[in-house]
Amino acid sequence: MTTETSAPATSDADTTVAAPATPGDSNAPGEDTAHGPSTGISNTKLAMWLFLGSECLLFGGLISTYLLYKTRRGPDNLAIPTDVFDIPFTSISSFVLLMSSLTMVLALAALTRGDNHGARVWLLATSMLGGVFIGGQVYEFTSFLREGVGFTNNPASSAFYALTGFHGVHVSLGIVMLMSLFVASWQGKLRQEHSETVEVVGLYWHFVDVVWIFIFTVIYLVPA
Amino acid sequence: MSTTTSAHEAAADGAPEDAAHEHPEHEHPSDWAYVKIALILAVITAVEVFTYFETVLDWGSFLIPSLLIMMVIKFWLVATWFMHLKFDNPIFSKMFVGGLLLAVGVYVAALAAFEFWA
Amino acid sequence: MTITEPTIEGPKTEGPLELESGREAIAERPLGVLTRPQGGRGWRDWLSTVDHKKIGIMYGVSAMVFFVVGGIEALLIRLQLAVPNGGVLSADVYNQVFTMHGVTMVFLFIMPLAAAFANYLIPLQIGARDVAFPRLNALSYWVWLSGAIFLNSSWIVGGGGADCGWFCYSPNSGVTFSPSHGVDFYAIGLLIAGIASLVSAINLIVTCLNMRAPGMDLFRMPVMTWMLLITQFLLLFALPVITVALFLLMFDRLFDASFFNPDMGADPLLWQHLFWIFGHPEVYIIILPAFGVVSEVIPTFSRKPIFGYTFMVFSGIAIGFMGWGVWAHHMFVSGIGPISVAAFSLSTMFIAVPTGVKVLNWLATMWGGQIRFTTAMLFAVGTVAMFTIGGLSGVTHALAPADTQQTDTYYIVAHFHYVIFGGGVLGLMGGLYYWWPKIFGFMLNERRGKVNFWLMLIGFNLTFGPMHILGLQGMSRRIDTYSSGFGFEFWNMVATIGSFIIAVSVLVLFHNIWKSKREAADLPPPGPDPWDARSLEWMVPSPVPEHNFDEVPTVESLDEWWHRKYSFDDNGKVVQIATAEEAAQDGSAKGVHLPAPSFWPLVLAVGLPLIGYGLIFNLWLCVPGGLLVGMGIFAWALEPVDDPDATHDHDGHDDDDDDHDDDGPDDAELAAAPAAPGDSTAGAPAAPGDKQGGE
Amino acid sequence: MLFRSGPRRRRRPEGLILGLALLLTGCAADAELDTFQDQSETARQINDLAIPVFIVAGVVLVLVCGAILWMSIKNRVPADDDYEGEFPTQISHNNRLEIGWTLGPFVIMVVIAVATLVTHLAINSTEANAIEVEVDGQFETWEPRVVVVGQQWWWEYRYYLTEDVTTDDLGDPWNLPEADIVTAGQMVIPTGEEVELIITSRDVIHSHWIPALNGKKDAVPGLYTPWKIEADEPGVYFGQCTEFCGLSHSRMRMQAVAVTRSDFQDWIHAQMTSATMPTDENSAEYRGMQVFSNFCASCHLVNGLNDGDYNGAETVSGSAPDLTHFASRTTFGGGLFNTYNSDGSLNDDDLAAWIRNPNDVKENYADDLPEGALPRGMPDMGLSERQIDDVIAFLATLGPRPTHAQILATEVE
Ligand code: HEA
Ligand code: HEA
Ligand code: HEC
Ligand code: CUA
Ligand SMILES: [Cu+2]
Repeated sequence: MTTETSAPATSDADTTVAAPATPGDSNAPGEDTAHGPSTGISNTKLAMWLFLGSECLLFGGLISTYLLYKTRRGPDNLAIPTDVFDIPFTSISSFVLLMSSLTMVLALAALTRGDNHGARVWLLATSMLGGVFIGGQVYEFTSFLREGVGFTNNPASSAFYALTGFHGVHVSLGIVMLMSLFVASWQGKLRQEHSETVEVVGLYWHFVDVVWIFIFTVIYLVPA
Repeated sequence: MSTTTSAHEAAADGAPEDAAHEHPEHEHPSDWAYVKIALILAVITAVEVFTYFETVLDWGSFLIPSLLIMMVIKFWLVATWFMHLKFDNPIFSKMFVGGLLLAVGVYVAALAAFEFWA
Repeated sequence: MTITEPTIEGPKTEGPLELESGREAIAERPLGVLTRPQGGRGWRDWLSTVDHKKIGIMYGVSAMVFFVVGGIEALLIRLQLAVPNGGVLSADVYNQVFTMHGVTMVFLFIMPLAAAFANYLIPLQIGARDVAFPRLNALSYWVWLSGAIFLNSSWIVGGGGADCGWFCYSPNSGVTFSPSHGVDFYAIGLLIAGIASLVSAINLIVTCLNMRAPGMDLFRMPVMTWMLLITQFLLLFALPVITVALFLLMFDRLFDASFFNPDMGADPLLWQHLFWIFGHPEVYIIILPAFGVVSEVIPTFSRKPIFGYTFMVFSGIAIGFMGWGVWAHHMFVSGIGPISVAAFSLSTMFIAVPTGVKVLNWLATMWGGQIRFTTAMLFAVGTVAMFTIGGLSGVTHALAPADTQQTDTYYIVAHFHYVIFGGGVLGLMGGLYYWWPKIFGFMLNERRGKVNFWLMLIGFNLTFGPMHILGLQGMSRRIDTYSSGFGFEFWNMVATIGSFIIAVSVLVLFHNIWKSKREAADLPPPGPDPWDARSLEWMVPSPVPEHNFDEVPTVESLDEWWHRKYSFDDNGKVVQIATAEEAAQDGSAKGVHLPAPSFWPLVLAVGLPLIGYGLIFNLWLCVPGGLLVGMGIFAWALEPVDDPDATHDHDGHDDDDDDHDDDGPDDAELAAAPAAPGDSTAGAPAAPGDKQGGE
Repeated sequence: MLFRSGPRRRRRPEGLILGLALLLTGCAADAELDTFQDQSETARQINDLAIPVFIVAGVVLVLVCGAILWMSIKNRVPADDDYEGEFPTQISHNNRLEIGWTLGPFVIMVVIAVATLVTHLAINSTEANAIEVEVDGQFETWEPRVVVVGQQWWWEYRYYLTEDVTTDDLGDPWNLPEADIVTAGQMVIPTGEEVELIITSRDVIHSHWIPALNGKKDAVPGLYTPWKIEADEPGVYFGQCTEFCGLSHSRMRMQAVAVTRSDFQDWIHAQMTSATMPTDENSAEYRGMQVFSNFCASCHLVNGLNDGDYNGAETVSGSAPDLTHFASRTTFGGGLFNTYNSDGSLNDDDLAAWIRNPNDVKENYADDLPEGALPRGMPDMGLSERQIDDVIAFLATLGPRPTHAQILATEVE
């Protein structure tokens, strides 16, 4: 049995040397040895990525619910969303959302270069594209309702509206954020130094887009 | 267009670095590179939608796998390029991919419990 | 994970904590009463504080309040079951009481108590001034509290508590079978509380990864911090799952959807999967902080380093991972197929392996040590023994065939109280005794502490030990009464007596706190390091000054603080190189800039329950609720930007005295902590401001 | 009488545990739900798996606690922090040891896992044999199979003797195909035969559990879960619903009555005989029948009385116990009350109390309902005492009386 006897990690000598200076003399008031983030990465960005990781489980749950229920018509055999999908229409709005990722990343690129005006334009474009997508979703929902697919019809339609509705709410919040950035930019408060803020909002926006990439394929295109 | 990874790796030796390294501005791709990615995305989407319309080719059992593959490629392109995972600190990828894989694993197992192992 | 690059020093671009000194001019206050508070004395300070220590204390105090609430519910349960055909509670009330007991204890007592330790200790143990996002931290406390109050308000305004059991299986949770509003409160209350935990999980993970002191590699972090970090990851990924489940339940109940209604063709097992995909990680969320406490207390009082630090950390990580693959062991008899049952049975068993590593490493830490049985140590050792009992009964459930006999009996109730109370609660009690002097600046009396411990240990075993027997004798759980003739009488009476002994022990704890506080004036202060401990929080004065560290320490090894006091001579013997008093900081730093307090988290948190009541009673109520939330978010995001002084980037305030708990009203500046728009669900536009000024 | 060993019970080498368990269960003289009193092959297989693991767990526990105690005594030093002894050797780790106690438990768990799988397969496989039963003078081969339906707060057992009804034929639990025999609260099975159970529910989730015979299985609405049951010896085996199912979950009990093959045949005969309706217009039974038609027939089925126009009960679950052979059953109200007194006479007291107001003796949600809501449980019908007596008299005519021995054996507290 090899029992190692030692202080972990460092040699004792080092440890001793590292003993802190006596309080009072070495650290004068205000001489706070500030230290940056230990990993050197931005807190806000890291937080956003963690949040997006967690969102994967949220959307995963909603998507699984839909997949489990997608053909369940309930006892009255009512219509389910797949009956009334309008693939051409949804393809267009999916494409719009996809392209909004491009405008988003261009907004960020512009701002990082210091091109405030370009950033503003692209931000506006992004939120408009998002707005078109939401408009399309509102249209889709109302036409589905007209065609008899109501939220309370059956498990399939409840699950469909819950999933796409949650996604829509995410997009809408994204639009609110983008518009806030746009307004800030307009007021001249959004400048090159703020590109990280735009980047973080962008991450959120792209995430919402990739979720839709998933939804579009798995919910709309994969045949029942 | 430089795709060098962050300066943080260089920091691994523990030497205190100066401010420039502290918050490195990555050399991001040019706008044109982004547009190219978007074009690829557009093309893939077109192919996806095409599978829905065209009736001549018989996709048969290839349909679903090819749709899923195209989906993964799109997902990956957006995440690596537009979300900069390709250029950014790998910690970000770890956090995100961790959540993603966990979600896939857990929910696939749960759905399997309903469908196949029932 | 290999995120181990040493800390980089240099001007930071992030983080509220590195602030320029100097007093800022008082800014305009465009917001009237809600002007950014300056910090003050008394209760207003607590309402607006963003200090992780105060937030930790508030979490802890609130948790103890709910412990009493949940405990009184438990006592009612035990009174009802003391004798056959008990008549203390009606069946209806009994069902509400045990449901609310479970919900209260899990979500409103033990999780927030663990959150209290996480908030208080993580920054201190990694050598940071605060968490990464101080205002988000305040938000998480206030949101949790509003969720907790909301949940319990159903006793008064909801027609009673939820009556569906803490895992609230559908369709029993549907409106048909639970027509009162209790379950609505359950769903919305837990959703609100979930936001809190999610926010704080993100915050604390970023803190652990990004705010470490120079030299504080991940593998120099104390085991406590590690376990808390793993807990935060579990929360991060588990909460969205129950969020989905609760939303769907809410849609079913309030908007007539059909997610869980079998009449509509839904599958009731969906709820079970979603709940337990969350629920099993949840039980490790409960136990890992206690494991952390034990891993700090045992080395300190054995005068040895933790045995096998690396194994300790990796077994914790392994538990965290494996915890995701076992959820259906709660569903062995629920009608999932035999293949699923077999798969989950096997995966469950192997969790015993990493957990066993922990238990055995603790024993090895004590082995050959010099064990000082302080109250904290008694609790820690008690935790090891009691948790082992609970873990072993857990292994017997993992055998799916055996579990068909055990599930939903008191044998399960015995299991989970042994792990939750015997592991989680005893462990955190140990933490309370251990860190009390650090947090409050006076020691809890040891003699009364030991009375507290022994009463609790005895009462606990008398209460829950017999439940093993009752369960195997066939007593089902969640029954409001039982007949005589099944042989349940004797042990039920014993259990009831035991539960009152626990109650007495809790009263002894409260008495001890009160009395020790009064006696403290006559006793010498505990000093920075009363226990001769090992980690960084013991190098700052007790109680911890508001700015934590006078100077952020540079870390050279695991157990940094111990190595600043002791070294080895040529023969490998331990020699003292400095006393604690010599090595410690004296809390005298001046001009350290701390993030400024804010009222917005509180405003935002008040809005959420209003939305909740609105959803249940009258949608119009959602309007003021939504306005409050929206206002909170926007004002929060704009706080720094609105401030003409924001060019200074960070506010600071002079800490004129080293008193930990207030700043004079005079050192006011309006400048803002950098906005922390991490919570994008809330739709906060990210506020510019970290790197540079506004205008 | 713990561990009353049945004749077919094998001896097991767990004298130690047995003694310990006896000690712990103390005065549990008649613990009818005791999981250790296994009376069937399946229950024994489960205990054969569980008990050795209990022993392993006990050993681990003794080792862990022993080590703690030993160190507490041997390594203890005064707690006051002035203790100035020399430091113990600072051992920080030992990889070999640690790998050892990672692998040790791992190996133990592998062994347990294999045993678990074996038992799991065994208790989830069926080897039911078809048996001959005589129904209405015809001999039928019957795959022993009972459809078990839970609802708030009682169990229904359905026997399909004349045709082979499997899960696929059942449709939804609210419209099950008509069965030959329908009982409530008591399931009668022939001894020594494996009987397949198909378990489902008509409202919330319940769980069917007869501890002496087998583990539980949930009754999930919309799902048919397979399970099985068998008993070595004739006898009465108590059970309890074990999934929380609302208000009277604690009062949702049942019994499995195992009888010999010939007794089983007799029971079939009795159950297959329709109830005969009273004809003497002046008799209490006749008046009771009228009361029943007026007040009870909207929920309860009595073959020969209302089977023509019966469409299920006006309750949330759409069901109420089939009372055609009510008097042949020895318990009622979800296994809660005795239909007969110990002396063999009808238990009018409990019956009257039940009909007077069920909610008083077994809590339910059947009275004072909001508009449009259906009852869960049986409502207070507001009958006069006279009507109650009459209806009891009528109920007593429904089906042949059980034997006195049976009454005594199945008695509940
Ligand atoms: C703190 C919370 C906590 C913890 C840590 C655990 C830990 C474990 N739990 Fe427990 N569990 C609960 C809380 C917890 N549980 C709750 C609340 C419920 C009920 C929920 C409800 O229904 O209301 C429950 C229910 C529950 C069930 C479902 C029972 C049922 O309803 O039918 C099962 C089944 O497998 C189970 C198993 C386990 C296992 C295998 C562990 C393992 O992690 C234990 C591992 C530990 C050890 C094994 C001891 C130490 C190890 C050694 C000393 C090494 C040597 C050991 C061996 C070789 C065996 N638990
Ligand atoms: C952290 C988790 C936790 C904790 C600490 C406890 C603590 C206790 N639990 Fe709890 N319990 C659960 C979690 C917990 N429980 C869960 C999840 C369930 C399942 C619920 C369900 O089935 O849905 C459950 C179920 C449960 C049951 C089963 C109910 C049933 O199935 O019908 C019982 C029965 O005895 C019980 C008892 C107790 C007792 C006696 C305590 C005691 O340890 C409590 C001790 C505390 C006190 C006694 C309070 C002390 C304070 C005072 C006394 C102050 C007095 C003040 C004034 C007078 C002003 N619990
Ligand atoms: C609205 C429906 C309804 C009506 C009307 C009703 N019952 Fe019931 N009855 C039930 C239900 C449901 C049960 C099962 C309750 C339980 O066990 O919890 C039951 C149980 C019983 C039982 C016990 C059966 C057993 O085997 O456990 C008897 C006896 C009984 N009812 C008699 C009557 C009589 C007599 C009347 C009329 C005066 C009546 N019922 C009217 C619903 C009804
Ligand atoms: Cu039925 Cu519990
Ligand atoms: Cu579990």
